[in-house]
This record gives sequence, structure tokens and C-alpha cells, in this order.
Amino acid sequence: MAVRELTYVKAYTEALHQLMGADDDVFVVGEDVAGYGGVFHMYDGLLAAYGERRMIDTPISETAIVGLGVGAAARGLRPVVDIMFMDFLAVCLDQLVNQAAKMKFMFGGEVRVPMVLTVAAGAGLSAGAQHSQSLEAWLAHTPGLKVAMPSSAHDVKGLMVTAVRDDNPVVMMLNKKLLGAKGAVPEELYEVPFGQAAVLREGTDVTVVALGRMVVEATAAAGTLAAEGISVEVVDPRTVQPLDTATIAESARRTHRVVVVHEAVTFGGLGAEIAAQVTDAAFDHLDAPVLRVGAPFAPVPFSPALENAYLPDRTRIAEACRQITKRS
Amino acid sequence: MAVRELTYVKAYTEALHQLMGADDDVFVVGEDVAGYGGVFHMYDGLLAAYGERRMIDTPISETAIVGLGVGAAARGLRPVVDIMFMDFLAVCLDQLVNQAAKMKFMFGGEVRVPMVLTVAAGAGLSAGAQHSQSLEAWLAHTPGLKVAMPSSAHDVKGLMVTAVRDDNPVVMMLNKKLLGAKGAVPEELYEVPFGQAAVLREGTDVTVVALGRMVVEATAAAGTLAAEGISVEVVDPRTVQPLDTATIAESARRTHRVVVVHEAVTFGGLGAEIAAQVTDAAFDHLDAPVLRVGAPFAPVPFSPALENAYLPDRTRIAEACRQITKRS
Amino acid sequence: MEPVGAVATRTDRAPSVEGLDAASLLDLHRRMVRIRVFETEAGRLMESGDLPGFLHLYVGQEAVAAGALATLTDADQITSTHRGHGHAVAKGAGFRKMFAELFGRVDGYCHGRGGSMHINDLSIGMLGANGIVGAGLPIAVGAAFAARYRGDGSIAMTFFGDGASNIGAFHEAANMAAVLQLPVVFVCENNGYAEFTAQARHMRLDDVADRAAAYGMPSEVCDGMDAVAVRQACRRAVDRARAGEGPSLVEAKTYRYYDHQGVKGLRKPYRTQEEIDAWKARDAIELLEARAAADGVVDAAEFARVWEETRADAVDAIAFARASPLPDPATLTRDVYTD
Amino acid sequence: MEPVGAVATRTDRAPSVEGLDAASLLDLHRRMVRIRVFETEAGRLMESGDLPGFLHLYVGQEAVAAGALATLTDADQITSTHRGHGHAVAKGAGFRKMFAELFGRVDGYCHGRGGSMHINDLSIGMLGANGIVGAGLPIAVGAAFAARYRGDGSIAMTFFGDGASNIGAFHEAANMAAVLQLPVVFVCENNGYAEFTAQARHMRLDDVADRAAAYGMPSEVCDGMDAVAVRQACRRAVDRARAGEGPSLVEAKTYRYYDHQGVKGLRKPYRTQEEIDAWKARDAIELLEARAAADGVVDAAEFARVWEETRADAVDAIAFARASPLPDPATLTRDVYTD
Ligand SMILES: Cc1ncc(C[n+]2csc(CCOP(=O)(O)OP(=O)(O)O)c2C)c(N)n1
Ligand SMILES: Cc1ncc(C[n+]2csc(CCOP(=O)(O)OP(=O)(O)O)c2C)c(N)n1
Ligand SMILES: [Mg+2]
Ligand SMILES: [Mg+2]
Repeated sequence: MAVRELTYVKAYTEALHQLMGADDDVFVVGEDVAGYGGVFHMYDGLLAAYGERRMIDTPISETAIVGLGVGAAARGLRPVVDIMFMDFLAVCLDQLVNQAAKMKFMFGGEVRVPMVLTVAAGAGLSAGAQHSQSLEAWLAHTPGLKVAMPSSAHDVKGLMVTAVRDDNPVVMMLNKKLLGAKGAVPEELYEVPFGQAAVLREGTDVTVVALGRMVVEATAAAGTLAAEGISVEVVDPRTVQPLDTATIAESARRTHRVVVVHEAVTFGGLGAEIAAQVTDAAFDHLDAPVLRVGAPFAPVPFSPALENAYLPDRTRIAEACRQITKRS
Repeated sequence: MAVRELTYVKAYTEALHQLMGADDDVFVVGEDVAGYGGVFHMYDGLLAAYGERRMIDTPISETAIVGLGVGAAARGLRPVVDIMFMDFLAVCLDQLVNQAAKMKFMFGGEVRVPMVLTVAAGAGLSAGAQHSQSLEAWLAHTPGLKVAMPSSAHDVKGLMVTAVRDDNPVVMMLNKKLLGAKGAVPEELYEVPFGQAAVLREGTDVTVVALGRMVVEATAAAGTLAAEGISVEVVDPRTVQPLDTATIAESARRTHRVVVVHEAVTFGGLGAEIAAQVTDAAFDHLDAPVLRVGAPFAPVPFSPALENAYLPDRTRIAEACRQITKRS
Repeated sequence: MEPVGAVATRTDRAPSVEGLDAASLLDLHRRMVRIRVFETEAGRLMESGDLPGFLHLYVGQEAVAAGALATLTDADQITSTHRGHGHAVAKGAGFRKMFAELFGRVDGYCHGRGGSMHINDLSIGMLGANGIVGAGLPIAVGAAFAARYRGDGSIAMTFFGDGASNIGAFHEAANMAAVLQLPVVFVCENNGYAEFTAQARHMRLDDVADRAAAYGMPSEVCDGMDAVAVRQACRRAVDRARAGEGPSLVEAKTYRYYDHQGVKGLRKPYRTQEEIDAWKARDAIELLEARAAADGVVDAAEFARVWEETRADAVDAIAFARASPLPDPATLTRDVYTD
Repeated sequence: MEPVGAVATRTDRAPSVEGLDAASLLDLHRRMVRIRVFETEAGRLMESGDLPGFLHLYVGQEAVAAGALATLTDADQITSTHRGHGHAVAKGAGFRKMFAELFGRVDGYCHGRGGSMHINDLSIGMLGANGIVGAGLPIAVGAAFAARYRGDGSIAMTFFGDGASNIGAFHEAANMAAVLQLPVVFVCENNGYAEFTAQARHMRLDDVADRAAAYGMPSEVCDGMDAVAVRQACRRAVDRARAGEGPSLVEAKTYRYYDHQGVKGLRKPYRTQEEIDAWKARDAIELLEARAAADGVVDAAEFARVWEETRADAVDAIAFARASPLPDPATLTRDVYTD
């Protein structure tokens, strides 16, 4: 069978299309998701296919949008809630972290909240400080939530299928700069399991753990470094909550050096958590402290001249790998 | 001069009283802060002293309360904004993280936002999952914010003085369970500098870095362990943004073992950041990976039977110290 | 807002008991008495130091929960507030599991994990109290959405205070429900205070109901000390919802007898004794009993039996709760996720 | 909402130019022309790929910013929205720094750090555009608080869209301002759409102004294509604010000519050509020029000179912006904190 390619965003649309076809309980709610098909074109064609009953345009009311999802999910539906930019979580976080995430536990276990919250995350489009953030660290620190960060079209579809079928609230972080990136995507419905990292490239000198779009950069850096004789293993956790520490630690025990990369600012980012867990699990195998590559401690700047320097990229990742392999 | 003792909460009130006396630009805004004096009695007597112009009771509108602070601060006043329970940040986070924190940077540097946001944080009062959280990890991950976590009456006053005089947005996290704890507090205004950890107890075998109320628990554990022949150094960062890594790393290089303790859930907590930074700065000096002691990955439970087991305490800290000193 | 004057006005509007038969009146009465007894006992237990955590008692407001919830079935969903015991009881929650939860025991509604502010019972459509002011409103809108999506004929109802009507979640939920024309009833329990702040200091309207116009939503004000009046107003709103005519807002003017939290005023008086006395003079339970007796619809002995049964139920439930085991710390991380 | 019909209605209400002298009319005209020229050039630059990021153009709505900001002084503070260029220009921001910011250059208002959605100029009371819908409203309330606290006689004004009136921040800010009786004017620019969603699908009122009643706040609706009408309505609200009579809400019915973001419709038509044409037939600048000419107050040549000067200003400013250096990456972490 010829491999079919889809863009990252179309893989999302296809997953949803098929999931809605398979299960009447799945519906989509958010601003401009129906009539317009989503500002990132994520929902193109779904209104035509499924109608206004299942594709719901809303007022600009993120708290009510997420709350609608929570209430509908608690009643057994499977809402896919879209709040556009991840930064907008700040206006509706309560419904996600104090309601959806805690409900099952607080209620004593009876309720389920099978809601998917889709956000467009990440920088690189000169969208400025309030439209570019990667806030996975807030969410992964919140018991009750799951957080997926697909790095390829293939994983977008597979993780979305898993997310919609999951009985817990899941945040799907789509990376804005990857929306047009193409990749092979099977036509049928398939799941990419949560909490299972993918080893995208095997290597022996250093393990690079990368989140979201940084996986693409890490893979590119690995190519460059191979030519220099540095063998890089690239690990993509795919979900950060749950986090597959076992695979990362296993890799670390072989390579003895770990670099963690994400778009979010380094301080307090998940790089710290991964570093702490890996160090704990593989302390005696590490030749150097885990090296974190993230954004500097500043809001995301607008000007491309600044934003390019702000974001980690293949160059900085390669530099980190050279540095850590030099150390020992 | 005889040492005067005050409770933790009264140290806060006194700081504010004196700061308001010294600077007409300082005012307080929040729910029930004026007429009632604050649900935690933090503002007792201030309405009588400073009147309704400077003590502002508000509707239940946290977004507007924090926004009022942001706007007033941008115009040069020094608002002290109270939002009661730290958990309520989730309904007004945008004004804190997308507005106050980013404004100076986004605006190109001209504006200052000298706002203090006071929250009551922490568990241990059977207040349940929505009234007990310690969310410092969210805030310390946000460039533009400063975050203070006083562990004693002395530091409450000194950090509050520094906070109100600071030209940046500062979150003061008062620990609910410490409100009644007494300590020596100088009568005059004094500052406790941000970004300077306090070494509360010197030791040689293990460094315990503790946040907020966990400092009290760590100090108690250190006493117990001394009797067992384990010498514990207790370090209190006092502010987590900025974080005084130098002092912690210096201690780590001497003791070769570090335990980090906080109330927040371990995963994604600041223990990870501290562990990552210490490991980076003192890798060759560490005999064991940094050990993190935090809450298990669950919302804060209600029943004391569960909550006591949930929260880190002197017993768990002592256990961690024994474990890490045994390792090497 | 001048509460005493307001009471006088509302007395004129108060409907008589006529039109309701003995069964309906006894139903309202029983719901109210069950709340009163539960809350009085809970307050007592808190005063004696038996209960951990916060307690926001519902005493005084019984007519609202009773009148409103007499219009729903178990299939209908409600969301509630920090002051949620009354809604749970009136929706049919059992004393045993409720007391056990307040004690933090394993047989409680939340198995000791939630406490007073998170009591829920999915089997009777009680989608939970809530510790965050206003947070229950959007969730009820979601439940109403699900009801219409499934076309199962059920509706949702959500309770909120005068103070809660100032938070953004109220505004967004009301507008969303109106735009989507969802089957949900917004019941505002206006007890005149948000914690210690009088209504006149937190909004510039006398009637929260007037806010419904901002969403193109019908509304009405009723006497929240008169369970019959609340029942009638809610019935109209529920009928509209069931008929597919969208959401409504019902405001019930009521009063809480105890403090915002706990039983006794903590330190500062923020209400006058005259005001408290004026409201208590129109106590909802006494009012219903007196009217029913005057109209000769229900025999006083029947009311007495309700009190008796309910008190016995409370005694049993408290004993049950005290005997229930504490939750096992080994279960701490259970039920964070479904799998 | 049926926009074309609404236009017809509003034509009846439109005040004449009478009562305003030549200087005032030229002031309104100049503000509008400056916005039109700035935005048209910005749109062109975006189309040609010269500008990074998003661009929410203000073309069509000029009468609102011009009329509203003609009532303020530099001491008065405004907060703005994602569609903020018009407010900045009408408040007196310079083209050079504005274009430089759009180009992401070091001489921009934000030194390239903010971009279109964060343009601000503290020296003229422009407290910033905002990328978060509704977020500017509470900030303006805070500025108004500061003004009254200091007793400096200044006021605040905040702009927001029809769509923004559905977010919680609007509700909370309006109620807060009303309760505290702060000197702030809420100006709703109702252009009939929130992105691609027509007003009738995001709220069930024709007039956002009707929401003011929920806060006990006075309000009025004006023709947002008529700068004189906007100026008069805002003047009344500003006078109330300065007199200590608290906040008001002014709603201006207006229209944006370009798409929500950028210049051309992206893919899907969500507005009819008839609707667009009907609004353009009442273009705010043409209307003012025609009326002034008909009334003989301003000579057409004067209007022509404004256009000419403004175009020259834009040419100069764009050249300036293009020549401005890119910001130095070494400054990345500067100005995160003051120290
Ligand atoms: C978002 C949020 N803000 C503040 C609080 C603290 N709080 C709990 S109850 C309450 C007052 C609520 O007033 P109202 O809605 O009138 O309900 P009532 O207590 O009178 O029943 C407040 C301010 C909270 N729980 N959540
Ligand atoms: C909190 C938030 N939600 C959503 C958005 C995305 N967004 C930007 S502008 C806009 C529409 C705003 O509509 P309106 O207030 O009418 O202003 P207009 O664009 O018509 O000027 C939306 C939904 C945002 N920036 N912030
Ligand atoms: Mg109330
Ligand atoms: Mg609009």
C-alpha cells in the first residue's frame, strides 16, 4: 500500500471526522469551529458532515465553553473543546484544573470527564507574547489531566483517537508551526498510546528528549551531528502526562548523557521534571548533568529577529549535544 | 531590646500598616478586606486606620480585582490585591500572567506594574481540593513575576516590605497553616531581600531545601536527625522567583546530598527545578540524586486521615534524609 | 437593598397555599424539614469540634431548595454551590452518606475525599456542590446541552448566590445558555450578602433577576421564604425549559440564619439584629405549617410526624457516620484517573 | 440583527454637523483620515509580505475612535483591543513608531517586542492594545481607580467589541466600575461580528448597550459611522465621569471593511456583498466631508490637505520603519523586570 501523506492539521481533522462518524457522543464546541471551520482550519468540512447539532459555534466565553464541555462530559458525552490559542487557558483555567481535573477524585470516583481540550500552542509566527506560549508545565503539574504534544501528523491522528476515547480530561497541544507539516498517516483509525515515548532515532552518545515541535529540530540536529561523529538518540515522549520515564531512563543508561528540549522557558519547565526523573533513575550512569534547552526567561517576543533567537532550534540543540559529549 | 513576638498573620498586617503609613500610594483591594478585615484577619484595623479610600471591598470578581490592580499599578499606585485562596488564581490568571507579568516586556520597557498579589496557600485544614493548593510552580514559570513564600513571621514582614517596594508584580504566598505561628518580628520596617536563601540551620550530611511551611517541618526533622547523628543543613529559598541557586548549590557541594521538600505535588513542582539546577551546578559533588519530597499525584483530599498522609511532614523528610545518607 | 422593607413588599406577593394539595405541601414541608434538621445537626457537630473543614449552612433558605427541587425528577441535573447541603438534601440525597462525608469517612458521598463542598450523587442528578463561586453554572449549561443533545427530555438547574452573579462565569454561562437556547434554569438565591458584603455594596441593582435581560432571558423574582411561591416560579421556568423555550432565571429573596461559614458570627457584626429577626419572623417552615393549618389542608400532626421521622433519621445517620471507618491512606492516588 | 435595516434606522438618528465648528470638524476628520491611511498602508504592507504576525485592521470603524478620543486629553487613559491601531492613532500616537513596531524594529513603540497587539504610548495615555479579548476592560477600571484615588481629574476610556461583551471580564469590569462609581467610559464598537460569528449568533440582544442596565449604568447607542454622533455621545459619558457620576457605556454601531485579520477574506464568506456595500455607502469619512461641505463649514480643500499631509506622513514613517534596525537578540531578557 502506498504511504499516504497528510498535513499535521489535516490529520487532526481526519481523526475527528472518523471519530465523529463512529460515535454520536463526540461533538465539537468552540469559537468559529463550525461555520468557519476553525481559525486554523482544523474543523474544515465537519459542519457539512455532521451539522449544527454536533458542531457548535459559541460566543467568546472560554469559561462557559470549557464548562459546557465539563458538564456534557460528566453526563457521558465526549466533547472536543477548542479554545484556539493555548494562552487563552488563562481566562478559563478554573474549569480545566479545578473542575474537570479534580472532579472524579473530589466526587469520590463516580464521575468521568471524557473531555478533550484542543489548543494551538507554540511560537515562531510572530504572534506575540499572548499568542505563542507553551504551557504544558502548568497542566502536567495538575493531577487528573493528561497532556499530549504530538510532533508529527502521524501522532496527531493517533493521539487524538486515544484522547477522544480516553475517559479522562485530555489536553491536545497542537503546535501552530507544525500545522502544515506533512507526514505519513494511515487512513484507518489507530491509537497512539499515552505514556509511551517514541524512540525516533537510535544513537549511542547522547539522548535528546524533545517535546512537540522540538522533536523536528532535534531530529535535524541529530542528522548534523551524525556527520560530526556524534550519535544522537532522539526520544519523543508524545505525552507529558503521563510521562514515559522508563524509556527515557533506559536510553540514558545507554548513552550516559541527556539533553532535554522544549519551547517553554527553561525555568520551571518540564525539562526540569524530566531531568529530575532521569537523574533519579540513572544517576550512576550519567556522565554529565542533564542539559536543558528551553527559552530564556522572558515572554515570547514579537519581532522575528528576537523570536528566532528566543526559540530553541537545531543549532542550539546541536550545540548542547556537542557540549555535553565534550564534558566527559 | 526584648524580642517581640508576633503571629505570622499579624506580621503581615503590621507590615502593611506601616507601609500604608509611609506611602499614600499603597492601597488594598479584595473581597471582604475592608469592613471585615479579611477572612483570615489579615487586614484587621486597616480600615479604621486608613479609611475606605485605601481599603476597598469588592464584588466577587477576581478578574476585575486583579485587573484593577494592574491598571492602578501601571498608573503608578502600589496596589496590594488580595484574592483569598490561591486556588482562585484559576479564575483570574490572565490578568496576572498575560497582563501584569508581560506588560513591561511587551510594551517595550516603559511601564512598571508594582502590584502585590496576596494569596493564602497550602493544605492541612481539611479545606478540600479547591481551597488547599500550592501553585508556586505555575507562577515561577512565568517570566515577569516574582514569588515569595515566607516560612516565618519574620520573613512575612520583611518579604512584604520588599514586595510592596518592588516595581514588579509580586505574589505573596501566605501559608494558611502558619497564620497563627509566632516568631520574633522587629517593630521597624525592614526588608528581606528577594533571591537570597536563608540557611536556617547548618549541617554537614545533607542539605534540605524546603519551601513555605515545609521549612518548619524540615527544621523539626533536622532536630530529630541530629539525635541520630545525621547533620542536616536547612535552606529556605524564601523566594522561588528569583531563586537563589548559588546558596543551595554551595551547600550541596559541602553536604553532597540534597533533599527538596514542598507541599505541591512532586511532578512538575519546583523541586524539579531546584533539583535540576543543583545537579547542574554541583554534579561532581553529589553522592546521590537529589531526592524530592512532595505530595503524591492527586488533588488535595478532604478527610484528615487522607490529608495527613498526603502532605509531606517531618517524618517523611526525616525518612528521606535517612535514605539519602544511607545511599553512599 | 433594604431587606426589611423588601420582606414587607414580598408578603403582598406571597401566594396562598390554595391550589396545592396535601401531598404537594407535605412534599415541600418534608424537603424543608430535612434540610433544617440536617443543617442544625451539622452546625452542632461543627461547634462541638466533630467536623473538619468549612461548613456553609443553608438554614433559613430552605424554601428555595425545596420549592425549586420539587419541580424536578431524578433525571434532571443540578449543580450547586459552597452552600450546597440544602440542594443535595432536597434533591433526595441520604443523610447517612452526607453526614459520613462531613465526618470525612469512607462511607461518605465522596468517600471522604471531597467534604462538604463537593457532595454529589449522580444517581439522583446531583452534579455536585462547588468550592469555586460561579463554577457550577457553566457545568449546568453543559448538562443541559447533553440533555438536549440526547433529546432525553431532562433539564438542568443551577443554584447561585447574589454574590456569584458578579463573577464572569455567571455572565458567560447565562449568555451561552441563551444563545444555544438550552433547557436550564438559573436559580439565584439572593440572601442579601456575599460573605460579609451586603448586596448594595456589591451591585447596584435590587434584583439580580434584572440581569437576565442582558441575555434576552426571561426572569422573575419570588419570595424565597415561601416554598409554594418558589415552586410556582420554578415550575414556570422548568416548563419553558422542557418545552424547548430556553433558559430562565428565577430569583428567590431569602436569608441565611447562621454566619457565612460555621454557626456563630466570627467577630464582626455585619447584619443588624432587627434584620435577622425580621427574616426569622417569616421562617419558611413556620409559614408553610401555619398556612396549611389555616387552610385546613394538612393536619398539624402530619407535620409533627415529619419532624419526628427526620430527627430520627439524623440520629441514625450521625451514628452511622461516626461508625464509618476513616479512608485508607493507601488509596490516596486512586480515582485521580479512571484507569 | 439585520445590519442593513439597522443602517437605515440609524440614518434617521444621525445628527447633523451643526453645532460643531470648523476646527472641531477638522479635528475629527484628521483623526479619521490618519487611521484610514495608516491602516490602508499597513494592509498593503502585509499583503506584500513585509509585516510579520497578525494584523487586525480598523478600516471602516474610524468614526468611533475619532469621535471618542476627541473628547479626551493626554492625561486621560485608554485601553484598547487586538484591533487597536485606530485607538492609538486617534489618541495621538506617531506613525513612525507605529510602523516601526509593525515591522518589528527597534524604533517601534515596543522596540519590536510587542507588535501590533501591544502598541502603547504612556506619554499620551495609551495604556496598550491587548491580545486577550476583554482584558483591557479591568485594566481601564484600574486606571480610573488611580485617577480618582489621586483626584487628578483624569478619566479612563476602554474600547471593546460586540464579541467581547460576552466574556466574563466585561461583566466583572462593568460591575466593579459601577459599584465603585469610577470615572470610566466603556465604548463598545459593535461591528456586528466576533471574528466570523454574526452578533445574532453570539448574543440575543440587538444592542450591547442594553447590558449596562445589569450594572445600574447609563448607556446610549450611537451611529458609529458618524464621528459627530460618537463624539456627542462620548462627551456626555465623559462629562458624567468627570463630574463624579460614575461609569457609562456608549455603543457605536459600525463595520469593518477588511477581514477579521489581514485584508482579504481568508476562505469562507460570512458576510454578504450587499451588507458590505450598504455600510460602505455610509463611509464615515465621506459622510463627514459631504456634510461639512453641504453645511459650508469646512472648505473641501482643507480636507484634501489633510489627506495629502497624512499620506506624506505615512510615506515618511514607512521609510523610517524600514530603515530602523532590527532589535538585538542580546537584549532578549531585558525589561522582563525593572531591575
Ligand atoms: C471564585 C471564588 N471567589 C471567592 C470565593 C470565596 N467565597 C466563598 S462563598 C463567597 C460568597 C458567595 O456569596 P453568594 O454567591 O451570595 O452566596 P452565599 O454565600 O450568600 O450563599 C465567597 C466570596 C470562592 N469560593 N470562589
Ligand atoms: C480570550 C480570547 N478569546 C478569543 C480570542 C480570539 N479572538 C481575537 S479577536 C476575536 C473576536 C473579537 O470580536 P469583537 O470583540 O467583536 O471585536 P472585533 O474583532 O469585531 O473588533 C477573537 C474571538 C482572543 N484573542 N482572546
Ligand atoms: Mg449571598
Ligand atoms: Mg466585533
